[in-house]
Amino acid sequence: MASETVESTAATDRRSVTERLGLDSEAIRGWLTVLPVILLYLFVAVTPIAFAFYASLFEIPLLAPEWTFTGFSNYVEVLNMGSFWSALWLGGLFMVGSTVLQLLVGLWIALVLNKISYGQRFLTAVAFTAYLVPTVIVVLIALFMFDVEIGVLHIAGSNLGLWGERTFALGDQTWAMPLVVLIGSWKFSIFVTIFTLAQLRAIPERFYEAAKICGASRWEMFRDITLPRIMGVLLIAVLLRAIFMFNKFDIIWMLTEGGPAGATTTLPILAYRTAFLENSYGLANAMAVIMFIFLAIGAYCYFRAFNPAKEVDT
Amino acid sequence: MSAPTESEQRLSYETRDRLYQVALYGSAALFTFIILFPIYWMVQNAFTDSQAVITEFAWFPSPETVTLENFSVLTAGAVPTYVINTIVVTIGTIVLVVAVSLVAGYGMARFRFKYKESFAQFLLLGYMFSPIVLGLPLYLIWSETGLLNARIGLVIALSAISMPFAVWLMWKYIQTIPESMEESAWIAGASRWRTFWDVVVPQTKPAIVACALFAFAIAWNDFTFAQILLPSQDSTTFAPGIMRLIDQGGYTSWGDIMAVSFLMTIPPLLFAYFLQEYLLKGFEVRTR
Amino acid sequence: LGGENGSDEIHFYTDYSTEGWQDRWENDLIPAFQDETDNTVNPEYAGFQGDSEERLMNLIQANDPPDIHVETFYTAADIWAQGMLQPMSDTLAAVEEVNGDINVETFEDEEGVVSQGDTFHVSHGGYTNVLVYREDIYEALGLEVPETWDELVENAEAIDEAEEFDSTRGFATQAGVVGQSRELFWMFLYQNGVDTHQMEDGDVEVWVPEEEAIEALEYLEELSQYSPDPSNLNWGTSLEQWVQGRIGQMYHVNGWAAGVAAAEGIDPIAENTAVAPLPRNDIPVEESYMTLPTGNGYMVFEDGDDPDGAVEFIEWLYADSIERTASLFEQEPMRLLPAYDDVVTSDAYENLDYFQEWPEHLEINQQIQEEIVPTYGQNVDESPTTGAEQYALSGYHYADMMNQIIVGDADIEEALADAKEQAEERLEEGKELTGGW
Amino acid sequence: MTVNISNMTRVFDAPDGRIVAVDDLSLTIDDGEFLTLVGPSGCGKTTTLRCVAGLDTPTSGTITVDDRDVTNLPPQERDVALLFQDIALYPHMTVRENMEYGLKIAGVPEDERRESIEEAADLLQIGDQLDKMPASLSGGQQQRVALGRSLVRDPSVFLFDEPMSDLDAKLKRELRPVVQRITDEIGCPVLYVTHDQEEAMTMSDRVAIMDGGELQQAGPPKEVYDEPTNDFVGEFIGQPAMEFFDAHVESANGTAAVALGGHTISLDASADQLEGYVDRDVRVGVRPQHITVADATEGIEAEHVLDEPLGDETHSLFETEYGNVTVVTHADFDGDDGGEYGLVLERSETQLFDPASGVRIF
Amino acid sequence: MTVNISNMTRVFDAPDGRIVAVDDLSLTIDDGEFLTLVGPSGCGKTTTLRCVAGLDTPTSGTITVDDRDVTNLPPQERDVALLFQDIALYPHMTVRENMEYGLKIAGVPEDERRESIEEAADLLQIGDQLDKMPASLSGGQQQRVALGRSLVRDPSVFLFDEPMSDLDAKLKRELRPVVQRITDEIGCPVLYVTHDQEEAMTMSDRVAIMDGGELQQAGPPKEVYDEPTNDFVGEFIGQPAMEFFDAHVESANGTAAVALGGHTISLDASADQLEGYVDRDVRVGVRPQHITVADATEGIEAEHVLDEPLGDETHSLFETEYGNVTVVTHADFDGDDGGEYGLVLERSETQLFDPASGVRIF
Ligand SMILES: Nc1ncnc2c1ncn2[C@@H]1O[C@H](COP(=O)(O)OP(=O)(O)OP(=O)(O)O)[C@@H](O)[C@H]1O
Ligand SMILES: Nc1ncnc2c1ncn2[C@@H]1O[C@H](COP(=O)(O)OP(=O)(O)OP(=O)(O)O)[C@@H](O)[C@H]1O
Ligand SMILES: [Mg+2]
Ligand SMILES: [Mg+2]
Repeated sequence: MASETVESTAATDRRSVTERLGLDSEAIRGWLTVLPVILLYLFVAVTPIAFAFYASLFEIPLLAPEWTFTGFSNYVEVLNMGSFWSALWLGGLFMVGSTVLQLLVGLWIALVLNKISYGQRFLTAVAFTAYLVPTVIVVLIALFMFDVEIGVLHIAGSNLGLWGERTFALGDQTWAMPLVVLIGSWKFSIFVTIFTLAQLRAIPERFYEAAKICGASRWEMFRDITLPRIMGVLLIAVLLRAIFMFNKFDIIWMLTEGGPAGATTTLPILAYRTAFLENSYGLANAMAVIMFIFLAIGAYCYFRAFNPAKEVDT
Repeated sequence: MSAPTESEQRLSYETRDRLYQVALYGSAALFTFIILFPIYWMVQNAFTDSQAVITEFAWFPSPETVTLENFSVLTAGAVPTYVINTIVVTIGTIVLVVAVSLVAGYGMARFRFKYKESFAQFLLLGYMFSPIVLGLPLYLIWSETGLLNARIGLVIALSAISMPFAVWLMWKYIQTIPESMEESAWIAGASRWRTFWDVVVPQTKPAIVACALFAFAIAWNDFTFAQILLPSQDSTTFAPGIMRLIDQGGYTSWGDIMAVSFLMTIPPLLFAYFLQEYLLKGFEVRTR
Repeated sequence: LGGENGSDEIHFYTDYSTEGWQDRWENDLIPAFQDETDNTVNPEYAGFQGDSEERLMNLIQANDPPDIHVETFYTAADIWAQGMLQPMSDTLAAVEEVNGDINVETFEDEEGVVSQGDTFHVSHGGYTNVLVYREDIYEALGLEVPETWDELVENAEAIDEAEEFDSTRGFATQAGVVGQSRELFWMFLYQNGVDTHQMEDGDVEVWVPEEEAIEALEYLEELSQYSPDPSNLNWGTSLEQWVQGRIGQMYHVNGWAAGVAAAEGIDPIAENTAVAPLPRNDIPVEESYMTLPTGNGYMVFEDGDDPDGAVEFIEWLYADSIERTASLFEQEPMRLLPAYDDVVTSDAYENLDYFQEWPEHLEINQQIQEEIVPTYGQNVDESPTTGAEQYALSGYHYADMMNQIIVGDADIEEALADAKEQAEERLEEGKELTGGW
Repeated sequence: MTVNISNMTRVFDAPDGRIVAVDDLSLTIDDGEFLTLVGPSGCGKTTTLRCVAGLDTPTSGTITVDDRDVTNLPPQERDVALLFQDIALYPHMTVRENMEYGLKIAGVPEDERRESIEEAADLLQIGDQLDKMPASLSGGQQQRVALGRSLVRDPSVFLFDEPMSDLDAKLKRELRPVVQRITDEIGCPVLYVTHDQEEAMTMSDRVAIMDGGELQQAGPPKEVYDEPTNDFVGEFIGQPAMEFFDAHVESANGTAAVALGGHTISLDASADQLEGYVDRDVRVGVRPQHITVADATEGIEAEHVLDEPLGDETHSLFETEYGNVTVVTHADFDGDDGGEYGLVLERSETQLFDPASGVRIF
Repeated sequence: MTVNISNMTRVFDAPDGRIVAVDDLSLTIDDGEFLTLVGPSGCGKTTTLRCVAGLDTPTSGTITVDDRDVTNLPPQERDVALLFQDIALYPHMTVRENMEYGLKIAGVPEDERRESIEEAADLLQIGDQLDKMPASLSGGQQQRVALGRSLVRDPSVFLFDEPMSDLDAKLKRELRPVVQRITDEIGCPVLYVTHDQEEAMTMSDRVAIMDGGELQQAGPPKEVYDEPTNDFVGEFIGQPAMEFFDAHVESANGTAAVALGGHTISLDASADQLEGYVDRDVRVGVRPQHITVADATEGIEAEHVLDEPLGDETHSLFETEYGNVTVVTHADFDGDDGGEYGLVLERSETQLFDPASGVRIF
């Protein structure tokens, strides 16, 4: 598009401009601007991750300051753990379930918010609030609402025959995982909504008008205009959500501590237990590294398949 | 095009439109209910006598049990400290995130340098490592640098994890600001830095709000980092604080918890209500 | 590595941390202590399950362990096994001087099996395992205090089905994946006449006879149908539900439940909470493996910043006067029973404001002290107490097993076999760490 | 097909009161007729067009197509084609996909679609662009594609909303005949909206001039140029714009004359023809083509400001007591800046307007 | 001040090879001169201008201002004013703040700023808009503000990059004299870039026509219109564009003549003047104003396609063996669609171009 040419034109010129602006080199300036980010990141992410990689090569009972170097045996042990594979399966289930649900619900809310004309501002605020309410509070409210005696959702569910009158739904093996996914999605779907809604609002009305003139129905307009236009951000939002959910720890831990009977023990829960309850920090780190590798491979495949970055103009 | 009789056509169209409106507002009502109900439940119980909360189930607050008593928890014990710490940390995080990502986003949008894309992708990699095991190294680094128990230490940590996304957002947003505006300021004699302040920053407001919101969400929400990095009672924030409260007593009043939760839900609501336009504009990443 | 704490500060990491405690520490005890000595005390309150451990581990890994750590000794056996604790025999002697002999299990016994002559723990109080029940419910339903498993389950069923106590469940079966559930399992093992470990040729080994264990587990599974969500039950949550009147009987320690109810101002529960010995399976009392109260109190890290100051602080708290010792029970008087013989009978203790207000709670404590503890201590000699065993017990494999069986639908025999295997591994580990015993 | 708009009014509720965008408009577009709606920005052109398309609904009045009342029909059921100013090509579809979109919606089979698209593409000379993305086309090509997209659907009404206002002069001139040829071929009623009078004049069978939501005049180009109903039309149509002078009507021996700038111009009209205006003020309108530059002794006193040479003619700007006046002068004209000249109005080409209502009197 | 560009070349590295945007350009703009750079899109106009402004640096060649070499100076140190096509007003500042920004940077005190801004605003007739935000102004007003912003700084060189191409015809016509007046007043060299030949012709002291990065011709408007150096200039300047016909030069009794369409047109030139072209092919260029429509028996055979009436004249399109030809006809001309006519070229106005190089021969 025309604007693109203008932009790239300017970009090429700039090198020489800045040189004449009395700057040593554009690249140095560029790197200088991102230097604070790099420093922060080194400090808070890179170093700890490197430390974790390093620690994964040791046997580390956390309550003892002595580390024993064991090479890759932690990795071997992790890969031989039955609980690791079942946690991977549950974690995958949690990730996929959450991401799909959040995508659908988030998209749905965005579409509705974009179309309604009454109370839009208020409803948008309401929706966004869900995303901003701290997880701790979400968990507390959820626990309160699922309380066996006075929990409104518990009562609703048992009246519907979903679970027994005296069954704590979050403590029920069949219900724990779906409920954790649902509660997480209550909070996080809005992440998708924010992205999508912003994008939806940017779609020029004339596209729809042109389609209406062509005789397109609402569904056809959605399929042919809305969806392609928001595809780019959806792909990004899905990627981010999937990564976040795969590593999600707090909401599960606070709701179920990985229970009942391991029904919600995803990998982060397992790693946490391994480190702090079973006191094997090295082993937990090996788990984290393996998780990281899985995620990186997954993300790589995702990029290869959909290339979300390309969908978003650089 | 086939031409059904006029009345038929109009009817069917109108019916369809009505159905659509019903579906639309029905949807809105449904998700509003889903989102609001827990919040309503929280508010309702925040205003209910704490004994009644656990013994009597009621859909609506009844005059006999309505009370403001639960809110006394807000002035009791360490709760005010927690809340103030949370506010301080959140504001600090927002300021740091916005400042750093603004400069970095500008640099990435306006300077040409190698490995820019790789840098962006590298930042994303940081999100892929499960934070569960990072507590110990973080603790070690923080105690080494004296940042432990300092709110600024938590601010730094939270800023860093908000950073990849914030930088990306700023980068994309600044690209949409026509460069000719800066050029015209240069021609008017303004230095690059001055131009950044006078021309770029004011126009980046929506992205600033969006980044601020994102940082807000992270800081306001944070449990894990605060738990590890602010162990002392005086410096800790709301989320770990309330968990400690719950844990200490052996028994916690749901009414109190709901009252505190209610308080913590108000700022986000205001944020969302008053800044949504900016926010949405800031999140508007151009696709294709 | 050094923490941010100045080296002259006593880092006091405690789970005596209710609001009352916090207030007492910060506004009374610590200032007073600091005034009297040159020390500074920096209190830190332990968080909940998991986080508390995480924090302690962070501190240890940072080579900056707290000076004082408060916990039940066997749950800290792994720390002790690493050789990080400082012997406290002298301090204990000084405390006993003032308060009378210690009456709880601290693994400092004549043979010195555990500690090889030293004790590493100065107890504040003791935990006694009891059956907690609601007197009013028993009365209303005409129930008897149960002595056997059969009676217990009958009571549970009756309570569960009673219409007038609609929201009250029959028996809390704790089956969380960590925490109380392992103790519940042990208790029912003991009441079935067996133990987790036994001595064989002077060497400790995992015992847990299959038949009795399975019997116990099956019984627990049966009980669990009268329980609120078992996976959600733990030391804290059991109390919470108790206070909310949702449980008619449960396994817990001391009169803690009554104390919490009183603290929360829920008088009907506080008044009607009663305790009794835990019921046995069809065996005589003498055959059951009952335990002495377990000591909960102070340990000092050798590598802390100021271990001497730490000792000084503990001595100031407990070895100064019996009045001060007794006064420490003003906070959570029902959670822990005084660990020293003279305290519980002292005027200072009996005159605590709390007991003035709740004389029936003093009775509970006396009942425990005078009836339950003596009945329970009898078989303790047969129960092995070695370092390795303590270390083995500090793992959560039996909790996990309980969770698998009661919450999940794991096969009892398999789950038991798995847990035993882990217990054995852990015992080996313990032996390695403690030098073979 | 005939489109008939009768008594259409469209009122918007704006924060600061009601806006009457279209005010009691009646207009008929015959089958095959190319009608252009022209007027200044905000005069209600787009609103009118949107009502015809079904994208907006009139507040009152009716729109019929061949006697079928379509006033309240959604656009999907009107079978119109509409070309926007801002093109509205779908950036995520190729040129071909863009063009066939309407057909696809209508369920036309693949090969038929293919055929009509290639036909249209050839006509528009974009046959080799079919597989590109719109973003890689120039503005003119994009507008051709948009044209093609509307055209393949063979609509029963063709609507244009300033389709060329974003294109440069050269491209406009190039596209105009294309649009004319195509609409001719389809042969349906065409409603073309523009604010550019040149476009209106050159393309239309009939021009309808709107101002402030009201229709001022509708007629063939020549007619609205030569016989504007009022001063607004006179000024709006024609380029450079008509110049106006305040004058006074006098009657000299039964022949009407106007006095202005100290001169009297006798008109081709009898005083009777100007009944009611004699001895009163009027506005005289003359097109810059019909003003001649003379010596300072003649005509209206004027000071030369600047010349804009166009090659074949020059537009010269003069300052007079009536304000700035543009005169079309000879290509070689080169006035002295600040020099004194006289402007002479061509007698036969002067028009008279009522100073209050603006209606043309003569 | 005099701006002198000498032998300037600017080469870009593009992914698909090098692009020579400006090719060995030499041009001088005298003090107070209004020089317009005109040419089709992509011919290098903007690049040239950016190099003068200091926003870009030539690959080779130098730019001097009053003998001071500024080739490598940053824009901040050049004291130029630049008006962009996309206006580039700061949306977050009021009109006043926008206008005073440059002065503020330069450290001009508050009240002086105030004064110059009000002066400029009056000149531009935006005095009452000063406290509005740019977004609430119309396009024309915005461009006036941008103009004002540059103007208050009293620069030593004034640069314009298509400042009016987003405005509509009326506004353009209105703003042109304003720009001219203002630049006149400042009296510095003005470099004005446009792709609109009408703008170039009407505003400039001198027009420089570029194509493909190369300068084609530079001269006063009249000169480039009447005496184009080559067919590109001939076609680019003037409206409607010059029409071209392939022809053959013949010599008849020493007088040159061209044969085309079965006729021979004798020229006002002797065969000697066309030395080297006699008996060879040439291209004949005639402006549409100098073609007359006659009966089918005369001139070039032509089929009438359509008429575009403009009021004072009509542009008629004919199809001939040489392609479509536009003719400027009388306002009343109304051809029969498809009717046969003959086009007669005005003998004295024909120009001859070399068919290979395009250079004008005569
Ligand atoms: N930064 C750049 N990188 C690569 N090519 C460039 C750059 N800037 C300009 N060009 C190329 O140089 C040529 C001249 O561009 P320029 O912008 O000067 O044209 P222009 O005459 O101003 O055209 P327009 O009328 O469209 O503005 C074009 O082919 C353009 O693609
Ligand atoms: N949706 C609307 N809400 C409120 N006012 C509107 C709306 N649409 C148009 N208007 C007003 O109606 C009037 C006519 O607008 P319209 O768009 O029809 O003008 P137009 O002739 O097409 O102008 P332009 O040449 O600028 O496109 C304007 O004053 C406009 O502000
Ligand atoms: Mg319009
Ligand atoms: Mg340009």
